[in-house]
Amino acid sequence: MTKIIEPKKQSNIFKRPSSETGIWSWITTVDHKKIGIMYGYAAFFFLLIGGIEALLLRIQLASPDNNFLSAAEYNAMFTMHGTTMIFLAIMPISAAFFNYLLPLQIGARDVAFPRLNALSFWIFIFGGVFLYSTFLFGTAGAPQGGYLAEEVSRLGSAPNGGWFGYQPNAGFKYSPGTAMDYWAIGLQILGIASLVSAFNFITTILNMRTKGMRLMRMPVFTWMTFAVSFLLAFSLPIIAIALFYVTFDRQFGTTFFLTEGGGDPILWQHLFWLFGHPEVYILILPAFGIVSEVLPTFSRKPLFGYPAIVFAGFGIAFIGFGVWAHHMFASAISPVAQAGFGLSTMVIAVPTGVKIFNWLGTIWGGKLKLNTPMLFSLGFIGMFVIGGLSGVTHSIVPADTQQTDTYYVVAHFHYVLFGGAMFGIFSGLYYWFPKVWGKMYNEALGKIHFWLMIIGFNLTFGPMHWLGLQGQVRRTWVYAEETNLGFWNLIVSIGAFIIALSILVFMANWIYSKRKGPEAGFDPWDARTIEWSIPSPTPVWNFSKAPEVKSLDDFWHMKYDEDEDGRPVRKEGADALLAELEEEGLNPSEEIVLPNPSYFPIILASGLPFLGYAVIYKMLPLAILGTLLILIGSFGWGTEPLEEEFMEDLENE
Amino acid sequence: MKLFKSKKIFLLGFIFIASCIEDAPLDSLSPAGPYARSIDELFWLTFWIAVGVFVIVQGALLFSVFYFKERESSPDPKQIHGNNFLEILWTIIPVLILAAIAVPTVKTIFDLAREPEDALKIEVIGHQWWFEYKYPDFGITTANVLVIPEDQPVRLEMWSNDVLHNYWVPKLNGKRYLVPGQTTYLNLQADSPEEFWAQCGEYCGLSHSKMRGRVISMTESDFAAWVANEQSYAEKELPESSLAAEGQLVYLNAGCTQCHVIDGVWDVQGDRIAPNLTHFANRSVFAGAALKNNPENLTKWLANPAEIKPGTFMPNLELTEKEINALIAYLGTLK
Amino acid sequence: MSVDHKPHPKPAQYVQIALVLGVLTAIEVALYYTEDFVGVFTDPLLIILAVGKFVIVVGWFMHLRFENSLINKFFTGGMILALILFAIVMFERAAANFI
Amino acid sequence: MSDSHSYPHEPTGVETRKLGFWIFLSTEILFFGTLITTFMIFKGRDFPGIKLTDVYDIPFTSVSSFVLLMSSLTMVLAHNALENNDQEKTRVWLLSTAMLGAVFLAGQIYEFTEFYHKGFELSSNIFSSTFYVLTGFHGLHVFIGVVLLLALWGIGQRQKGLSLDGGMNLEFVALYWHFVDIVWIVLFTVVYLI
Ligand code: HEA
Ligand code: HEA
Ligand code: HEC
Ligand code: CUA
Ligand SMILES: [Cu+2]
Repeated sequence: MTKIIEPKKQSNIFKRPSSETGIWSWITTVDHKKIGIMYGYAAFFFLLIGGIEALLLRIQLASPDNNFLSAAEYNAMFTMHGTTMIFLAIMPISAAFFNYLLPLQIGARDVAFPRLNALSFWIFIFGGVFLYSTFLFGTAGAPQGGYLAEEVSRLGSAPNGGWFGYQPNAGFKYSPGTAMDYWAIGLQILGIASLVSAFNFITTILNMRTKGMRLMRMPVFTWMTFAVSFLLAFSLPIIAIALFYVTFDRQFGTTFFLTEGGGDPILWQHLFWLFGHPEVYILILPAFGIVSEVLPTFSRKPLFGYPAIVFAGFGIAFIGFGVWAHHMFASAISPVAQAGFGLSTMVIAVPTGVKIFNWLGTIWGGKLKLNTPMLFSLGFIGMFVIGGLSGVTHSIVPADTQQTDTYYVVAHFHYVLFGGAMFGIFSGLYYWFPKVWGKMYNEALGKIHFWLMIIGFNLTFGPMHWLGLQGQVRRTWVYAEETNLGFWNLIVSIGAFIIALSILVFMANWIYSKRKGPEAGFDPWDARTIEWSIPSPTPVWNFSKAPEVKSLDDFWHMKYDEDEDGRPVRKEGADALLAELEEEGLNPSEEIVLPNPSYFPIILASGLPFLGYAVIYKMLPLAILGTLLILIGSFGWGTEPLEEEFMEDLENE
Repeated sequence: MKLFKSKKIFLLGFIFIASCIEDAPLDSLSPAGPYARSIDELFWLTFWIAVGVFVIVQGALLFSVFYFKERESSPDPKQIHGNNFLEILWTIIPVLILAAIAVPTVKTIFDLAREPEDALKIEVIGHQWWFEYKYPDFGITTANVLVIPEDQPVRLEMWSNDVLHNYWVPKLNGKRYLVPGQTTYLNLQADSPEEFWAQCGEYCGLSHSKMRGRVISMTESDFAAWVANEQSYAEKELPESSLAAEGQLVYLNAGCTQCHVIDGVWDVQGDRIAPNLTHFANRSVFAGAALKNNPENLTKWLANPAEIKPGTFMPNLELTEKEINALIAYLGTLK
Repeated sequence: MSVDHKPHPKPAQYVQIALVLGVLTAIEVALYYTEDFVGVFTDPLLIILAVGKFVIVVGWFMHLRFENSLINKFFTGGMILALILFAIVMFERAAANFI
Repeated sequence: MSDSHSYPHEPTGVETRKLGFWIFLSTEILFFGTLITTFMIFKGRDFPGIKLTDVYDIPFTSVSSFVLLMSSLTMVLAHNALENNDQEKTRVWLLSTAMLGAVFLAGQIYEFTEFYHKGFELSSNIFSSTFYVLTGFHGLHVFIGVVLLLALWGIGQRQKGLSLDGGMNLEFVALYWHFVDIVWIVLFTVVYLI
């Protein structure tokens, strides 16, 4: 059987954990696949929470002057909805894909720093739990000197400053209580998680590629991960400092963003969007990557203009750093800045257009197999373009001064986030489902999911364009009857419930197929990239032998030749080759060293929330506890023997 | 601009508007002044270009789906890796399109920012959650309802007293933030006498949604009359032992003067944190235009302001019904 | 182990480099006190000196000169990005109207 | 890496950990960039209350800047010694680096208390806030650096001594330490001299 080298009993202070099944194997794992799966489930859980918050918003808005939620509850709900969806749902779900697929796509055994990878995950979990603990412990109220009719908040107190926490409204004077502190510190913690994984992925992509995997042979999904990691690495530090300032303002009496002491609220906007705009590309680029994998596979054609798509991705990432002030067109910025940022924003349409047209070029003339992943990818193109085009109307500064802060913006970003990122993610979830579980999802349910979702989605977010232009302002708890916005709001709310239904279908499909689905085989899609050349579900050791890559879409070229027409013909030995690959994938002929599991990532990560509480409640014992956990974590981490040393010891024996 | 209006009708049909679209008072697509109009034209220009791109992309997408869908007979496709000519083409064409939109955009940005000649200057001060207006040329302070002369440019000089707000009169111009510690500017101009709705755009705390406003444009003579009236004190002599006189006593004794000013009554000078009530009865709406100015609403408001506007800075002064009625009578005399 | 392209300097060279750094610092402090003489040139000169010291430490002490150019690209890339972004923010904020 | 491990490594030719570490340092630029930008923005403004220039003690700060600068020298000497596998010298230079760092920190603490007594407190005004947060953030980096140096020194006392491969080794601490130094080069100019 397999010859995985087990971590042996060590004379070290701490034993390395060795469970392979059960809860401990998940808690101590450093396996990128397990971490990826955990990321996925956690993120999906938060997606449901964020979705339920959205449904509450929609019930409140279903009719004018409604009283389903109180103002305080409504404000908390949209803040938590936005924050959850962005930081706790889409980003980690992308991280799930990165984790699971990145090493497989570049033919590596794991990421460059497996324990660091586990650390990112646990920090994310603790950050999310910390943020959500505000519902239990947080407090919020009227601005200092203001009055509330009654002090009830049936839901507990959550942050209520909006997902971009504009100052000074989110400062202590206008948002008293601790809820906003939970928000600021929670994002801080989540930021660390992403930052750490960005370092990890960049190094992994650069240094863990298998033989022959030159940069220009990497799958597009890997390329997009690379771009996203850069965006993360260079934008998160900015928000980290800005959040520090916020915490200082709220806790220690400084006035970075408060006019009273000479501070500058517009500076917060700059710092937030300097991060915030790259952030939206952080959310969409993984989906671009997924779609670039799915379309060629289901069209049975190579990606049209691979280099162009890669460079366009980096173009988007790069230009994406230079457009942040388009979120501030109505703010206190000069006409020169308005013009400059308006133009730079328009420019982004060009590389994005290159991608869209190249995708169209990919399916053009193909042999399209309309399976669920393909449907979602096609839906992605259709929906994302709508969102992108409304983005371009935003970049027309004067027009944006009408649109900004209305539901027109809400429509724009849900089209790119839901119609873009979420559709891409669903496409990927179906596409790689057989790889992860070795089972096939149910195609009929998948199609029902798609059609319900695309209908519900357009019913929900389509009319929002109109509502926005008719003057419905964002973040409004109630709107007046006389504004005549009731009808379309009702439609929107109905649409939201159709989306919810479609997600239930998806969940049912997932749970059912994962257990009872038919065996998928290791290459159900006749796919192109090397992650399909190994058995499904992926064995712990990924590749039993480092693959050697000879071209882009290497796996495809193992199976197909081209005839003189340029049409693919299956190689003669293809089937035998595949059988051999599967056999070999399951029975490695070499000794395999896998990174050892470790307790320390979770211990280290668990210290952070305590530090957060310590700052909020100014309690020294909590600070000491947090620091202690971090110290124990890093000491154990530092003294834990690495695999190499371990191997040396083994050889010396 | 009739031409653009007609396109809007087209759009309406397109979205299959039910009977319920009468007039949306915050509609940003029915400009009623030159500033809003220049924005509107720019929007429609972009809109139609976007529609063009939309049709091309969705057309190609749907065509591919139907035409290239896998059929039993379909052979495996040719393996095409790209086409330089096409790729350059679809890089350049968007650049050209965008360049074409960029020119009028930049021009409009600077046109809108320029200070118009002999504009009437009005100061707009944002408060949680109502707008205060000051006319420095006339020495007027008022709230919630902005009165402007028709067909004449108005220059708003704006700042905030607390958090960020965003001043928006959709039919007259786009939005502009009110920032504490900094001034921002916005021009307004209305074609004809009309009442417009305004709304605070930026999320500014609990009652942001109820931070609304009205803008009334008047003919020159009406405006002059309005100014003259605002500059005078409201009726000072109240018939003795009338309900209104009682109300004035309540006003003076219940603590209202701590926050409010009624010029000529009680000798306070300078600003207060709450709306100036001198000509309260002339305003059609109150409390950040969240309520119509009528006795019923005033009763609700005075009984418990926070019920209507959560977080408001006006306390519940535990007034009796009698006191409230008296106050309403008094407030009604403030013309 | 790292794969270095050029040999690292010897201890004596390090000491010389440190001497240069010390002298530059002394000049900086001197400039601060002679601001009245040097006038408008003070600030640019100070910045040039700081940049010089920065480059010396990064290049020699951190061995960036001797490293693979990839690392160099990341570091200078981050540098340039930061400079551009923050310069824009600073100019924009300097142009605001304060009351 | 053991031979049985068929995996090729490091197609870029840069050691993986080192690559990761440099990327980390590249992003630190953005951290400090944000802090410095804030400082510069507020420096150009008028504000009520006590000014930085009222509290400065340039000679003192110059000396401590010099101390930190020289700690970079001792650090690089430690690195050099280890490259020549001279454990003894390595430890000496490491300890001197830590000491110089500690002297710098002590100087900063002294400076902060001095300023504080002159009425220049964290929340006195926007200027004092930016000053303390910026220099404090740097001080925190120095502090972490000193702890790492001492930890290395402690590890160096063990039998095996130090080496340049394996986990968190001297090379990374050295890089970190020099980075902290270059940040101070910029801060000294921007905060104190200009
Ligand atoms: C996934 C996330 C995502 C993506 C990809 C985008 C993409 C774009 N966004 Fe969006 N945006 C958000 C998420 C995103 N945005 C969010 C969350 C907000 C709100 C934040 C908040 O306030 O809470 C926002 C807000 C926002 C604003 C501020 C609005 C306001 O508040 O006033 C602006 C303004 O310019 C803008 C512009 C753009 C542009 C030009 C693009 C471009 O990248 C789009 C490019 C794509 C296309 C143009 C389509 C394809 C191109 C072609 C087919 C080529 C031919 C096209 C032409 C010639 C036009 N966005
Ligand atoms: C990726 C991001 C993302 C996603 C996917 C969504 C999804 C949705 N959003 Fe979200 N939204 C944002 C990001 C996102 N949003 C952001 C950033 C803001 C701005 C916040 C701010 O202003 O600060 C915002 C704001 C926002 C608003 C504006 C609020 C306001 O300004 O007042 C509205 C209003 O309708 C809305 C609606 C919805 C709806 C109906 C969905 C739906 O698509 C949701 C669909 C999902 C579900 C319905 C979940 C499914 C649930 C079930 C199936 C139930 C299962 C039950 C159990 C297991 C018990 N969103
Ligand atoms: C502590 C301050 C305070 C006191 C005391 C106070 N008010 Fe107010 N009042 C306010 C504020 C603030 C507003 C604006 C609230 C808003 O629109 O959000 C307001 C609004 C009003 C309005 C609506 C004005 C408009 O044009 O929108 C009326 C009428 C009013 N108050 C009457 C009274 C009366 C009568 C009393 C005394 C019995 C009183 N107020 C006492 C603070 C106060
Ligand atoms: Cu003021 Cu919203
Ligand atoms: Cu943006």
